Amino acid sequence: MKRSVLQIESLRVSFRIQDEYYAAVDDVSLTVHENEVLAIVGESGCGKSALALSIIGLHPPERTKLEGAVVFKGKNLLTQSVQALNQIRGKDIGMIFQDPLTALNPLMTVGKQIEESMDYHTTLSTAEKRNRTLELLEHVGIPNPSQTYDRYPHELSGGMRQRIVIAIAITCNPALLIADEPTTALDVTIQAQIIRLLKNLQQQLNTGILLITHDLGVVAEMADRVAVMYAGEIVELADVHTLFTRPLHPYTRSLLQSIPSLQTPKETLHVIQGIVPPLTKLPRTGCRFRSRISWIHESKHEPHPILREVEPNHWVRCTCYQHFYFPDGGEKA
Amino acid sequence: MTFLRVNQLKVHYPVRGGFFRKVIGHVKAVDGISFELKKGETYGLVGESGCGKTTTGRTIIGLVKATAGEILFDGKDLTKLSRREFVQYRKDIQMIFQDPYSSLNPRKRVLDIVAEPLRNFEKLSPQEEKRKVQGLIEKVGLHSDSVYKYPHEFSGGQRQRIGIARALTLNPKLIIADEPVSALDVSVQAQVLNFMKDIQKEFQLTYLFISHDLGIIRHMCDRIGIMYRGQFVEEGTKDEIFHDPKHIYTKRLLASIPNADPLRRQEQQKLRQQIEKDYEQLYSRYFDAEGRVYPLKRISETHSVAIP
Amino acid sequence: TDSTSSDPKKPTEQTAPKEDIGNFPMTVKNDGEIVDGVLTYGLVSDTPFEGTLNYAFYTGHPDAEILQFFDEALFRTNGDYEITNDGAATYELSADKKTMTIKIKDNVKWHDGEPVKAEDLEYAYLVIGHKDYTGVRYGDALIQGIVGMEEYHSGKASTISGIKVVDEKTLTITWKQANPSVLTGIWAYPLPKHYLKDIPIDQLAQSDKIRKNPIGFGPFKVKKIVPGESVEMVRNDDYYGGKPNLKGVIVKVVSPKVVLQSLKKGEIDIAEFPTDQYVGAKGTKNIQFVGKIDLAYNYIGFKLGRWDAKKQENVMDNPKFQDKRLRQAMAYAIDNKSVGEKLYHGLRFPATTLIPPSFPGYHDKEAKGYSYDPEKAKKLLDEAGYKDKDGDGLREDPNGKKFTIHFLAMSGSDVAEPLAKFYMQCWKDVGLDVQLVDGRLAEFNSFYDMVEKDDPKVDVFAAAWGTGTDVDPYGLYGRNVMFNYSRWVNEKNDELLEKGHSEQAFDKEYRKKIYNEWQALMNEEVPVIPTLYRSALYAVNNRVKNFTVDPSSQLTWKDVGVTAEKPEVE
Amino acid sequence: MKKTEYSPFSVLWREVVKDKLALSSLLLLSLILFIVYGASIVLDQEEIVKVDLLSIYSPPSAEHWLGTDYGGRDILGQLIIGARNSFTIGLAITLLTGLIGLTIGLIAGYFGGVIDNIIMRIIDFILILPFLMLVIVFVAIVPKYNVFTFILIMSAFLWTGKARLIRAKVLAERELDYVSASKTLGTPDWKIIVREILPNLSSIIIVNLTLNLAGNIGIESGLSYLGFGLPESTPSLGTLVSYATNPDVLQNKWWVWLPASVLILVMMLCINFIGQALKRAADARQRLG
Amino acid sequence: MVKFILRRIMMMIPQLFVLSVLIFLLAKAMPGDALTGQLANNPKMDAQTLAEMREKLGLNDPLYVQYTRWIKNLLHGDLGLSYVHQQPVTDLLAGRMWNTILLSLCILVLTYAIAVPLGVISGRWQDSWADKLIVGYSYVSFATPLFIFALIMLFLFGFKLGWFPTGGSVDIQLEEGTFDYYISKLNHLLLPSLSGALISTVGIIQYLRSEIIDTKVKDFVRTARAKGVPEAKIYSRHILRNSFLPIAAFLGYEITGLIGGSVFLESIFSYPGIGQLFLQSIMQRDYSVVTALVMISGLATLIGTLLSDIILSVVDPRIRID
Ligand SMILES: Nc1ncnc2c1ncn2[C@@H]1O[C@H](COP(=O)(O)OP(=O)(O)OP(=O)(O)O)[C@@H](O)[C@H]1O
Ligand SMILES: Nc1ncnc2c1ncn2[C@@H]1O[C@H](COP(=O)(O)OP(=O)(O)OP(=O)(O)O)[C@@H](O)[C@H]1O
Ligand SMILES: [Mg+2]
Ligand SMILES: [Mg+2]
Repeated sequence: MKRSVLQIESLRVSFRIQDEYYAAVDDVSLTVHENEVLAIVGESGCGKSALALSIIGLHPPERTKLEGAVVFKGKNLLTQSVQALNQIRGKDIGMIFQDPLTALNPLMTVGKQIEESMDYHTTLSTAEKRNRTLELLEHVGIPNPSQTYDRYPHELSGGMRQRIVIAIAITCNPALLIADEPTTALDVTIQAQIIRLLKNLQQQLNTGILLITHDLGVVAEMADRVAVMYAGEIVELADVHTLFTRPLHPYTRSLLQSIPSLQTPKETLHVIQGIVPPLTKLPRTGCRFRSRISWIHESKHEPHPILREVEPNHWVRCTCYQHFYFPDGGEKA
Repeated sequence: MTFLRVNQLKVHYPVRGGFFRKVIGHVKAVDGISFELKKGETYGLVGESGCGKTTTGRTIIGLVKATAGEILFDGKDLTKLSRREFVQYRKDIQMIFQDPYSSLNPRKRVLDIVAEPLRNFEKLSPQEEKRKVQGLIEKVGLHSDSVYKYPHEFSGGQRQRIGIARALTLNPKLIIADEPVSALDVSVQAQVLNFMKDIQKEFQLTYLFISHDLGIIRHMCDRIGIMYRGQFVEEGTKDEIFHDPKHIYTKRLLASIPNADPLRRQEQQKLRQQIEKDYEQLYSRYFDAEGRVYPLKRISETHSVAIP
Repeated sequence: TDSTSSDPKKPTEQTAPKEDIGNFPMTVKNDGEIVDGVLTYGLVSDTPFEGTLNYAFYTGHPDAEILQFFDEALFRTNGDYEITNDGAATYELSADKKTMTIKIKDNVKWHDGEPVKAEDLEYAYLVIGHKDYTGVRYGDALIQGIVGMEEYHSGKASTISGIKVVDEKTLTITWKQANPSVLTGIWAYPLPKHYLKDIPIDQLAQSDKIRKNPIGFGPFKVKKIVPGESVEMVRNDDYYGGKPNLKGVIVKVVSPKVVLQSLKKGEIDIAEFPTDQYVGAKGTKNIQFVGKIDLAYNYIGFKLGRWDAKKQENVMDNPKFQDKRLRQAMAYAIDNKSVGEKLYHGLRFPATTLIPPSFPGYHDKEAKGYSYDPEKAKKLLDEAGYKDKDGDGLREDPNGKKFTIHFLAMSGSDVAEPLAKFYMQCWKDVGLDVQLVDGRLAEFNSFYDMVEKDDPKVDVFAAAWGTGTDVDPYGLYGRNVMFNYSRWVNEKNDELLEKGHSEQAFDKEYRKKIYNEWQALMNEEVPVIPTLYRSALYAVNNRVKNFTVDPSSQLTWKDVGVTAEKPEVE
Repeated sequence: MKKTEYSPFSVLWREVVKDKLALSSLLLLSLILFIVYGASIVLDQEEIVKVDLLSIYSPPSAEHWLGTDYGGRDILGQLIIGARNSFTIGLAITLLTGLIGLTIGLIAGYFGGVIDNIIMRIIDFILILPFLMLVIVFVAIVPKYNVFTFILIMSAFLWTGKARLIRAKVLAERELDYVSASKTLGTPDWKIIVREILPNLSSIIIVNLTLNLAGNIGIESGLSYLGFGLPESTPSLGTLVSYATNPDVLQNKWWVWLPASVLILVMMLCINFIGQALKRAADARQRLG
Repeated sequence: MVKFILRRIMMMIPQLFVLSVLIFLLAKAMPGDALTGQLANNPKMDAQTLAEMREKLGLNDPLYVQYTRWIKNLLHGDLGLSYVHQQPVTDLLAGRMWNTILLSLCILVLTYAIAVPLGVISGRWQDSWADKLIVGYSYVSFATPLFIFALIMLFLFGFKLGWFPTGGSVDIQLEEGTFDYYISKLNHLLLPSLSGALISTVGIIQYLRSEIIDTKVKDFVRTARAKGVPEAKIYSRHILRNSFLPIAAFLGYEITGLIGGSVFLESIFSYPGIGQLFLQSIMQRDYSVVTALVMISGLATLIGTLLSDIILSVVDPRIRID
């Protein structure tokens, strides 16, 4: 068994909306291991980013309530001071953001932006920092490092910028890399390159990666284990093969059925009925997915669904999966 | 049966600079493309971001002026028409927009949104108008009471249906769909795509379907054109493109698609590396000195490739 | 809010104490010992001074205030502003009164040590009369009246035949006609020829020798100028009148808004004090006020005609106010007493004639003028046929037509608006419909533009004249004078004005008699209604000694001194 | 089915009502305006500006609640009429500049190209004009200088800012697909501008106009100080405030200028607070999408 | 860069030309001229001399002749002769301009020195009591007319407390060039410029505040936080630099405001500068000065906007101006 780098225990992230707190992430427990890609998938708004940002405390403290524990290197990050977190951010945990267009400071050369985290986490000399930066640029596949060093973000293409963002995240060889939709804004060809880059980095640096995405294709390509999130909860957790071959939770199965597949084309796609309710209207009890599979009888749901291990390392929430079928008679589990 | 024919279409955007806002160059957004649509088919336009897909679509519907070339619709060259003359073709060509949020005016009720074309072209009494709009709204699967709501009260998928209802109001023959689902969540995408397929049959529509998602293109289209920097690199039927790609660029594009089967991850990775290598090695064979593609060459009845 | 309509003529308790300029001392009281000190003179002005520091060129009042310290005329004057022989020169008039011989005293020296010579005075005339001259002094009839001046001015002659330099210190000036005004109005400011002669005349006004390093022969020498804001002067030990008491004088611009504060703080020792602030300033411990009646008066003029520029004469062709009963009625209708007492706290007071009391020798003390009498006004209007025929409370003209009078008043002072309003109310009370031209007060330039050009919009206008030290009213009321804004012409007037500056008028009694007649004529005919006389006040720090505003006093800036090193502070 | 109101006004209104500060500002302002406009109907302007030499500078008393000025004119009356005039002027300038700016901004932004270029050059030019100096020159020229001409002169200079703002917003708005959609549906340009784009700018316009109104209320006070303000026969808050330039009044006769100053301050703050609340409302809507 | 500046200067020419025509016509349209009524106080004048002087000043020529003469001289750097001051306008302005520039600079420096810290505090600690205080201050000063504020400052600090001189630009008794002389100059500047600055900070404070509030939620700030950059550095290196961009653009436009403000300040503090000169010249119809001043302030505004663009291009790499 690989060593774990991050343990999330019963994490609850709540946001204040008009004087009341609503949980966007509800009782999530996860472990990321060394040299492993743990993917989190789910529809927009299900709380993926909220989860990721809470790990290194990037939510605005005055509007957010964090409960549970995020244990990293034996410390609960949720209780750390900002100063202490700053020692970890960028050094032990790197983060990659979705939109490379806005994630970089438009007024700083990319070289300086990469170097910046070394300023606070290392004692390297100026020249050493520069060398390390050039090395990193090379590493993330920037063709002309010393030239690019002095470039400003707007002078680079989207793919290049995303590489810079990755370079920033891996500057200090972090033990954990959080990648929030790292390829969503990119073209497929670039996406393929970035996926490969991340994969290589993971292997070389022995890093644990928390990959957040809504693209099942990316998951299939990159992940070792997958957590499927719905409405703030994890509904299914399994390794990638299991999940793609034996998905159990109705949500996972519906999701897989709704994407046009290159391999097995079909005339009509599966449609998940209804919509994800907004944060303020989420059902807080019972199976949160029940309204979207209305043809499954209420009684088939657990009153208090929990995530349980149905086979080794395959966790599913609620018992409804045992009774689930596609109304159009689609594929069988 | 040729329905719409695009002939050597060019759209060059002037790039202005300096303080006198002089034209200092041109972006060749579309640079001499030709293709034709047959009645009732779905023609897919694929390519990387910025290759000119949207521009092509918008030029056909008259939102962008063509720099050169012809767009023959029912034998009439749309690029030669004045604004006024164009109006009558408006009814025949409609568009579905990418972003269901910005394509509906947030200040208008669904009724007003869907009735807008009716008010422009047909003089109907308010009752008739409402009946017609409600009919359409029901057709796209929404409750007829929805006509009194505002767009923000709908989900993305529902909004996109409203957009489609609006496009259908005048019984168009051709619908240009510019990335109709790319702003939607996976779970909602399916809904819209299915629906588009349904109404195509019902209304005998022809689609020009623009997307960068090859999965969706494959799901939807009969014939496909691959664009690269304002030009076509390959054109063919769905099977030809997906099973027998000829141009290295097409191959690379196809190989980049993430494989939904985790078991074949390694395989896919290898294939990709191979093609990437080929791409670099064979680059000069497929692209000219300026990095532009060659004119299309017909290699079968339906299949053309840009090779020298 | 109803009270605002309360009748102004109703006698009520006084809200503001009434002042009387006659009660003000003209010379400061200070019994202390003079010490060697520097005096700060406040130049009360909204704007910086222009810095054209020469009598022949300056236009603004602030410049003149600076000039008084370092330069002066060759003659001193007496209480009637007539020249005397006490100053830097003596004069003698020929028997026909047409030639004046001027002798400059020996010890009169420019600040650079050169003696003031006869040619310096001649040079002043040569400059002023020159066609390139850029200043405004050539308009003076006494200058134009010199023999040969016109020829010189038009370039036909290179010298002025009427001015002769007899010797280094003596010169004679001959006029074409004898005019008693020479005694009050002769140009007696020499220009330092040796200092200025190299500068072309059209460049003189802008030259550094006038703007930066001006010289004169006054009691103080200019040491330093900060353009527009202050001037530092030091004692001229060589002053012909003796060593001045003050070590130096600093003149600096003080905004009227802060003049009282500056006086209280001792930042300035002397300032010409805005009369409208007097009430609030009264009782300030560290300063005393001296004052006199100003050489000016306010009036309301009727537009009776127009100026014919071709013929250079006034033509009285406007029928509207030809009936003098109407003019008289309007004069009776206004309550200048209240205006003076209430709006000006008594520092302006009803004018009775067109020669102000600041000319004690000529002002007719017996003249009654027009005191407030609305009943009489109404009666006169009735007689003249201006009756209210349609019962709206406003009178129509004798033909029964609507009769509206358009009144032009100038904006600028704080009380301009209420003053104009008050006059209009007064006229309304006797049934006259008076409206402001364009519905508002006119700004200075628009005002004079309309008045000078005889704009038909204007029927009646309120203005003021500064008389200068020359009592002769010809320049303001003569037939051929453009400044006769009311355009009133009258043969009797022509005759009296002519007599007033004839050779005979060198006889003061005769002249007084003529001017008394003229004052009576003007009061009878009222082409203009004299409204208010004005006071001039100076605020002076208690440490200042020998400062006076009395024209008959012999004290000059040389005598002014301070009795303490530092100004008194409140 | 319940009909949901979604007019911009109702949204803005809701936001204002929710914000306590804005609500009390609104109430206070309404009260002030009610009093001012109500009273000024009853009051006789002629009477108020009538000179009364017997009660010059009398301090507040039962007869003159806020005392009198140097013409013996009642300050309270002038304050009420002045507030009405100043507010009306501010409102008129705001509306006029809003109208001009809106029209020009819409046209420039929507059509772009040459029209836009020309308009922008004109605006650039007006922006470089030394505003205060030219206004002073204008005031000197205009023969009949009254409230009406004052409004015109000010508006002639002040519309540019709004035109720029509107243009920028239209430029952004016209890129949105709903505009393209209308074009493809054959809707004529003017209809697109008026029916499609304009409603979407309404909140921004309302907010901008409100905040502008605050600035425009005291707009004539500076000119009054310099002596180029409105004639005194038209009382305005600016005229009253500028009496304070007389040092005696400033220091000893507070009743002349202080009430007007406070009234300007209060009205500006009220409008500002309302404007801020509206601004928040407008932003929230944008976030809503 | 040089090319850009040259081009911009070329652009200014038509604008200045239109401005010149405009101001010339306006000036001429003002009722009266330099000689109007000026002689009311000098009754020793006659109509002929007056006419002669008008002729001499060229006031009787047709407008276009006057205009071409004026513009021709203007192009030769000759702004004409001030009638009132009997001095070439260039000389007249030389002295006054320097005072106004000093005053404006001082206001500018003070404005930013006050506005920037306040804006930053306000934006960084949004909704704190300090922020509320600052916002309150900005509301109040927004509603307070400059001239009232300046007058109160003058009476309070100049007269009541006596901390500052109350008029003029320098103490005349000090030797030019000495240290005390410059201190005196500064001392005279302080109160007017402080009054100006305290009022003109409002715009910048509010702008900066909202800019910071906007910037601090930007993605790149989150990136910086994720790098472990300490909060203080987040502000100094990331948020502030970006928030200052629009302020930098503001700088040039400030000039227009400064010219306007100087009219008030100079007249209240009896500070001889061009603002005061302008008022005086308008009143006295000293055309050459009025037109020159309007042209100069137009030019200054143009240069200000140019400056803004240059500054912006220096601090913002996204803007290239060549
Ligand atoms: N700061 C916040 N304040 C209030 N609500 C928030 C905040 N951040 C996120 N939310 C809400 O929490 C929920 C989860 O948001 P989150 O961004 O985690 O979704 P996501 O899964 O990352 O979606 P996407 O795929 O669109 O990025 C959403 O309903 C969102 O509106
Ligand atoms: N209005 C315009 N002015 C100038 N250039 C433009 C304009 N619109 C598009 N372009 C440029 O034309 C090229 C083609 O743009 P287009 O939007 O057609 O691409 P696309 O294939 O639809 O890309 P995407 O997938 O990102 O939508 C791009 O390089 C784009 O930058
Ligand atoms: Mg997210
Ligand atoms: Mg596109």
